[in-house]
Amino acid sequence: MALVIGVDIGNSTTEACVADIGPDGSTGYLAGALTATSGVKGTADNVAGVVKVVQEVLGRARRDPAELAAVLVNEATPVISGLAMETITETIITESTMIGHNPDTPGGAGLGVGTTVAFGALGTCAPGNTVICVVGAGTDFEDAAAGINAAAARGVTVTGAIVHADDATLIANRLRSPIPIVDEVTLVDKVPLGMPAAVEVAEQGRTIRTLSNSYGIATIFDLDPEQTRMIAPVARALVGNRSAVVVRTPSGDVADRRIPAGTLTLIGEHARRSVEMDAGAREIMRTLRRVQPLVDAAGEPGTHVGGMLATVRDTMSELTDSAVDGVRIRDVLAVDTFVPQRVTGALAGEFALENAVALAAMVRTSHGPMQALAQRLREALEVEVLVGGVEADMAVLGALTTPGTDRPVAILDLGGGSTDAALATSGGVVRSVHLAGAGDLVTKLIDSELGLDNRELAEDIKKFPLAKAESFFHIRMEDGTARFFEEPLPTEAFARVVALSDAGLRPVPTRHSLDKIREVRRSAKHKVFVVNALRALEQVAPGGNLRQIGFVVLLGGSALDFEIPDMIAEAVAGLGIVCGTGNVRGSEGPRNAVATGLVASHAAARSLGVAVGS
Amino acid sequence: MTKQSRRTEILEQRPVNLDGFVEEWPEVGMVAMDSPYDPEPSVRVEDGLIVEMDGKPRAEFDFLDQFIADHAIDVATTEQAMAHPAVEIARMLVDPAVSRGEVLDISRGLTPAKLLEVVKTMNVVEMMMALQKMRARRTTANQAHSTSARDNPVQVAAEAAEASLRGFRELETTLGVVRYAPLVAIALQVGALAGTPGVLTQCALEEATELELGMRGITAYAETISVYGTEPVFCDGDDTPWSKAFLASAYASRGIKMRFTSGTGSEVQMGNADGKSMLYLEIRCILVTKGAGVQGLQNGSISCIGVPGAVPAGIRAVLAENLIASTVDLECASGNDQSFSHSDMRRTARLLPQLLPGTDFVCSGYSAVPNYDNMFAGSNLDSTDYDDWNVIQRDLQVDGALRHVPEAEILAARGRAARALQGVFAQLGLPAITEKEIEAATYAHGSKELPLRDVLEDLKAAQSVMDRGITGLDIIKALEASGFTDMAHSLLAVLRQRVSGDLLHTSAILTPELETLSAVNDANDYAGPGTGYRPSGARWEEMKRLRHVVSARNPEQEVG
Amino acid sequence: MAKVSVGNRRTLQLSERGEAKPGTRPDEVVIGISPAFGDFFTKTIVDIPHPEVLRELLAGIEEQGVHARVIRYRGGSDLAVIAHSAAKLSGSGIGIGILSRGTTMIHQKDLVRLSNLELFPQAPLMDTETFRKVGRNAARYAKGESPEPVPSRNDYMARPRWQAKAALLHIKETEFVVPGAAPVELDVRIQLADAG
Amino acid sequence: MTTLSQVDLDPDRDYPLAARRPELLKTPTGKRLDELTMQAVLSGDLAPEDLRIAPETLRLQAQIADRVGRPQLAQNFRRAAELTALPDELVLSIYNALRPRASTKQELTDIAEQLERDYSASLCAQLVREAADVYERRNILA
Repeated sequence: MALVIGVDIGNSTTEACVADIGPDGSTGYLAGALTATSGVKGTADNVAGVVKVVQEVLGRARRDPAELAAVLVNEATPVISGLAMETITETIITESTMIGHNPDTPGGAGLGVGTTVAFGALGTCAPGNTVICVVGAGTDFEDAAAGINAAAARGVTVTGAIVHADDATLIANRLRSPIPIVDEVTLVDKVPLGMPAAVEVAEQGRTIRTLSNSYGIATIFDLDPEQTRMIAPVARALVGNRSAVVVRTPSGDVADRRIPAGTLTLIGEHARRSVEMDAGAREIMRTLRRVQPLVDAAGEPGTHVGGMLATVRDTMSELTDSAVDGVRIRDVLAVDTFVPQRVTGALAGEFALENAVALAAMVRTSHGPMQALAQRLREALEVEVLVGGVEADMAVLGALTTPGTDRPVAILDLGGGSTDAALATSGGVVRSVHLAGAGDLVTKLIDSELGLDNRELAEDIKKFPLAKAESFFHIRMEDGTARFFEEPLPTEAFARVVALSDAGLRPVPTRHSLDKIREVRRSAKHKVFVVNALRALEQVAPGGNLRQIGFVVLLGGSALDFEIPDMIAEAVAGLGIVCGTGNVRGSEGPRNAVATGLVASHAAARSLGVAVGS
Repeated sequence: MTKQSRRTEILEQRPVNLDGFVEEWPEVGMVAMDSPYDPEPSVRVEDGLIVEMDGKPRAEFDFLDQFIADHAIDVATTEQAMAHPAVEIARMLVDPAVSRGEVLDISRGLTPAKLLEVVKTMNVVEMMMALQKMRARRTTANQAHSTSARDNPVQVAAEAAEASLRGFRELETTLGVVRYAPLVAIALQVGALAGTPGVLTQCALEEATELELGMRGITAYAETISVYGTEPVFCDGDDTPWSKAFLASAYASRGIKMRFTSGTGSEVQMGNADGKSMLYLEIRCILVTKGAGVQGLQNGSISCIGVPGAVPAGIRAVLAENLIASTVDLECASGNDQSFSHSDMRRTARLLPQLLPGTDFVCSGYSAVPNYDNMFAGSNLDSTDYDDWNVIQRDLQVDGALRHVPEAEILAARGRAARALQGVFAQLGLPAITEKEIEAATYAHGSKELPLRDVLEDLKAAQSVMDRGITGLDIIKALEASGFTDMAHSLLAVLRQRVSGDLLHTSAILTPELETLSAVNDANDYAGPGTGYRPSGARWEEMKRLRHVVSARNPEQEVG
Repeated sequence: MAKVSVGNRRTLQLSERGEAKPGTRPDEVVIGISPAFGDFFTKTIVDIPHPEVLRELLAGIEEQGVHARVIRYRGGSDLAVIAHSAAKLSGSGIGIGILSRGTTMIHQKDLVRLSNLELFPQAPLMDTETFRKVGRNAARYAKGESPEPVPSRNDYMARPRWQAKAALLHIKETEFVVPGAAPVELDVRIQLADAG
Repeated sequence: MTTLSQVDLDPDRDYPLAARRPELLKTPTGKRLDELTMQAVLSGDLAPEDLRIAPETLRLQAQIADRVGRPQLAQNFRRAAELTALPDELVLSIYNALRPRASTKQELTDIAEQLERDYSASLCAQLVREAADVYERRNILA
């Protein structure tokens, strides 16, 4: 009998599997273990993590290090990934033609049309005038209401008001006859005076009807068809608001501008194509398919993407001690996303969801400094260290220990930085592929789409289901069920959407509803993992035909996610594929596949008398 | 509006008028040290037990009275000691011909009210004379805060290195985000080693975590163990003299140095002063500390300095509390550690009573970072005051335990600290520290000038430090493996100290040569002019150096 | 620190209407004022007149479309106790407690007394705008919304200026405590002071 | 051969013990001070337990504290010597039990008994009993 340990150095975790192997190749698996990878995968920095996991797995198996015959290490090639984002649209309001934010509490309801007049000048308005009153900073709500009431008493028709402070309800409650009031307009001083304007406020729970309709605006301001065409973007920008103001100025407009975001050049084995980043993810991925297989990629210098690709290249060159121009970008994944951005020219701090493209890229060297690493390991462990086995082959061997699997089998390794796939045909041929984009990109998308600016929180939102703390003693889960507690919930969770993290309820301090956060989370996972799963399977499937694949086994950290495996399974369900989360050796779940594969491969070789390294 | 003189207008704008001042109100304890409601001193012993103290029979003792009577006061000598008139004891304190030991023979038998009566007869100059003699350790020392508004470990390490190089023998940190503690505590320790060897470090946290970091050898001492002068406030702090005494033994049982914390004003601040003066209540805290068998105390109002600072003679009372701690033979880390005044002149005046006579730690927290980075809510002195401090030391030839260090040495130490921390983090598998961070930390004044760290990764790593059971030994190994052999050796020397327990004695510090200096082997021997500690020789030469001193040999040049 | 003062434009009339009763409206916030608020004391530690303080709290609540009641807590001067009592009397379970010097707290009835939803411990930093936001947030909690907590401010030079005065104000307020007295319902009238 | 408890220390001559009387010092694991070397750290021969103080050492330091006139400090060291045998969690739980309104008189009495019975910690037991009496008189028991 020989005691061996298979060690898989992954991007984020190092896993081990210890087994007794008989002379006939019979294998008795004893235990598995996992620790964080020290340093970048495939470099000498990995020694610490390997030593640790070896000690741990031996401890679990209650075996003496002295008995150890060999440590088997996979051919770990350094993989580095990078992420960047380019915003590609910008909303610009010129000449203050509209105010379209959603204050929490506008006042009154209905539509008011008239000429804008400053509150201070209200006293000088002649009876019979029809006006919209603009109340600047520093005016008390009682004074504002008194002024409007006095003007109305004199015969001035005040049809609506635009207010700086959060005072709309306070003013409306003090008026003899109520009018629509839009408040919290921070730059109220910039509202043009003496111009025709309309103020609209919808009842609670409803949205405006007139100002969000081009013909509504045309009716109010008596516009001709050409002018109506000009005002159309304003109406579009106001759709879905509860309150709005439109001021008719000679050249006011709302523009939805595209920001030139630079080009991405994709170099394939046979072709080379450039694509504008602002063309969007679809176009970028279509271009990628045309040049595939990808040999390298470059971004325009001075753009985020250009910077990110250069950094990835530099880091890899430093790590592998090779020339920068020898490092190649082997895959990119582009994803369409949104970024909440402050609208340029807006008067009330309005935000618009601008379009953006996120890009993940990865480089992978053909081989890392494995022999140097093996030598360091030999010294540290004082035992024979054998480097052997292509990672993908080993992963397949390990995955096949999942009960109920058989060739042809594809594995999908869902990691943090990359999504890897391999396919083993019935004939034993293995094809593999490494794709950019995985868990880290999902976190980034959640972070930016929700405007969190807090990666730790985004990570928790990604990993855990949501709930809303409706009282101190119960929460409403995202599936609608209630869960009760004996002890009161922590204060900071009260009335908030929370992520049900390992460490307890984690409040999400945003104005987003639970449904919105859930939607963003699920769509981010879909855009990255489902897209990549299909892309990967397509690339390894014989002739690109997914129906040729019988079994798909999901591996890696993200295969432990509470919904990603289901989302992928659903996506491939129509193709006659059996898809599920792996259960290596019937006990390890989606973990430990490569480590197990190394042991299995070693055992097989031993039974044939051709043990690796002998 | 009434017409105002230009003079008044200018005076109104002086920073001192931003400070708050209030009238005394002795009935509620808003009075520094001179209250008609403080008790008259008295003591009565029966069968080896104090049955009456300061006019109160034993049956009416609150828990502080009882703890003090049973643990702090020497029953055998108390009646004799109390028989001395207060003014006579005060004269003994001031008189250089009376030795420190002779004063201690009497002070060990004095009740709180008697100690109060003694200091009430003294003006600040007399108190300074007394403090000069009663300070436990012969050599003065100083303590600094090294914190970061962003809890940035790289900054904390660089600042610790500079502080250590400038002469501080103890360094303290605390956190904005408590979960950062393990990383920042490691950074403080590693950084301190890059300055001079033997600097002791601590991290102020809630008791359990603070004790755990200490037990693991990531920190070397503890200080934030608060005691209060009335029963209700003590209970509000969720402690009693007995729970604190037990905690003190717990620290000693792990070989870890610790001191208590208290200060005038905390009780009236909480509205529960029992109608007693601030100083009387503080004296009770001092005697509780003594009775618990703790070697020392951080006092001098500390976080309540705005209260005594606002009443007449408040700063005199603050000096008196430092003096009494020393007079009952405790190590005294004498305040000057919290933001005190808008006026630079007043900040200095508040400092001199401790700086001139010298105390065991002149500041119990000089901010080694700009006050905006100070997570203890600002100090009386910060990193922009270094040069002023060095000049005052030189002007008056008093040893405030700091020194001027040339820029090149400071940059080297800061850079080395950041680089060593980079090595330790890499060895321990903690988030990487980049070259850019090292560069920024080396040259920065505060956290605003440092690149942002990935807080998510840092917090995960901080948790892993606790989960993986990382100890001081792991830091030694990591330092050695990263090539910082000298630092590894001095950390091992610090950890080895806890096996011997030498640092548990009163006023103990480690010198840069890693020798233990305490009130046992470096007892204060002041006995009047020409005696005791006074800066001379190499230390005085060192103190003469400043940032800008014109050379006598060639007045076109500067020396140093 | 800027001097905060809005003059004495308004007067405050508080008339007692007997013992305060628990509310039944789910859309109300109860404001609990301390024993000497708007009585012996007329302004906060930074001289903001109590009529303005109360007016801003009430306006913040009204702007959210929520009803407000004001009670005086007489049995103690501990902010947490006052705020918690207000919360327990509130139909929505949300209460605001405020001390004469300006220290303020938002509380909820199911919380333990020593806890709170939002605490504004530094009275010197409380200006009229902040009081408005406190009222607004309390009302939003009452509506079951998730307001972002009012940003807390900090000033390390507040200690030398205000620490002792704050202690005095607290002790003085405590003198007006009537041990065991029940909270009373108040009618609040805030009016412009007569010109001249 | 003299046992440690019979050693007669002179503070002037013998303090600091690490420098002047290293032969008296052993870790609770039985290692001598000169065995605590960098070599030992690096080879993994030193565990955190090797860097703790032994009860005998605390009693020697208590002797020094007494000799320089600090009886309370000495008493604290003797209580600490008793506590060296207690696991960390137990130390913390007793501390928590001693907080105001945290324990009944019986609970404190039980702790005192446990300290005496399981750890021969009579000084600590005495401190806990004393607390129980005072807490009862001052009405701060649970």
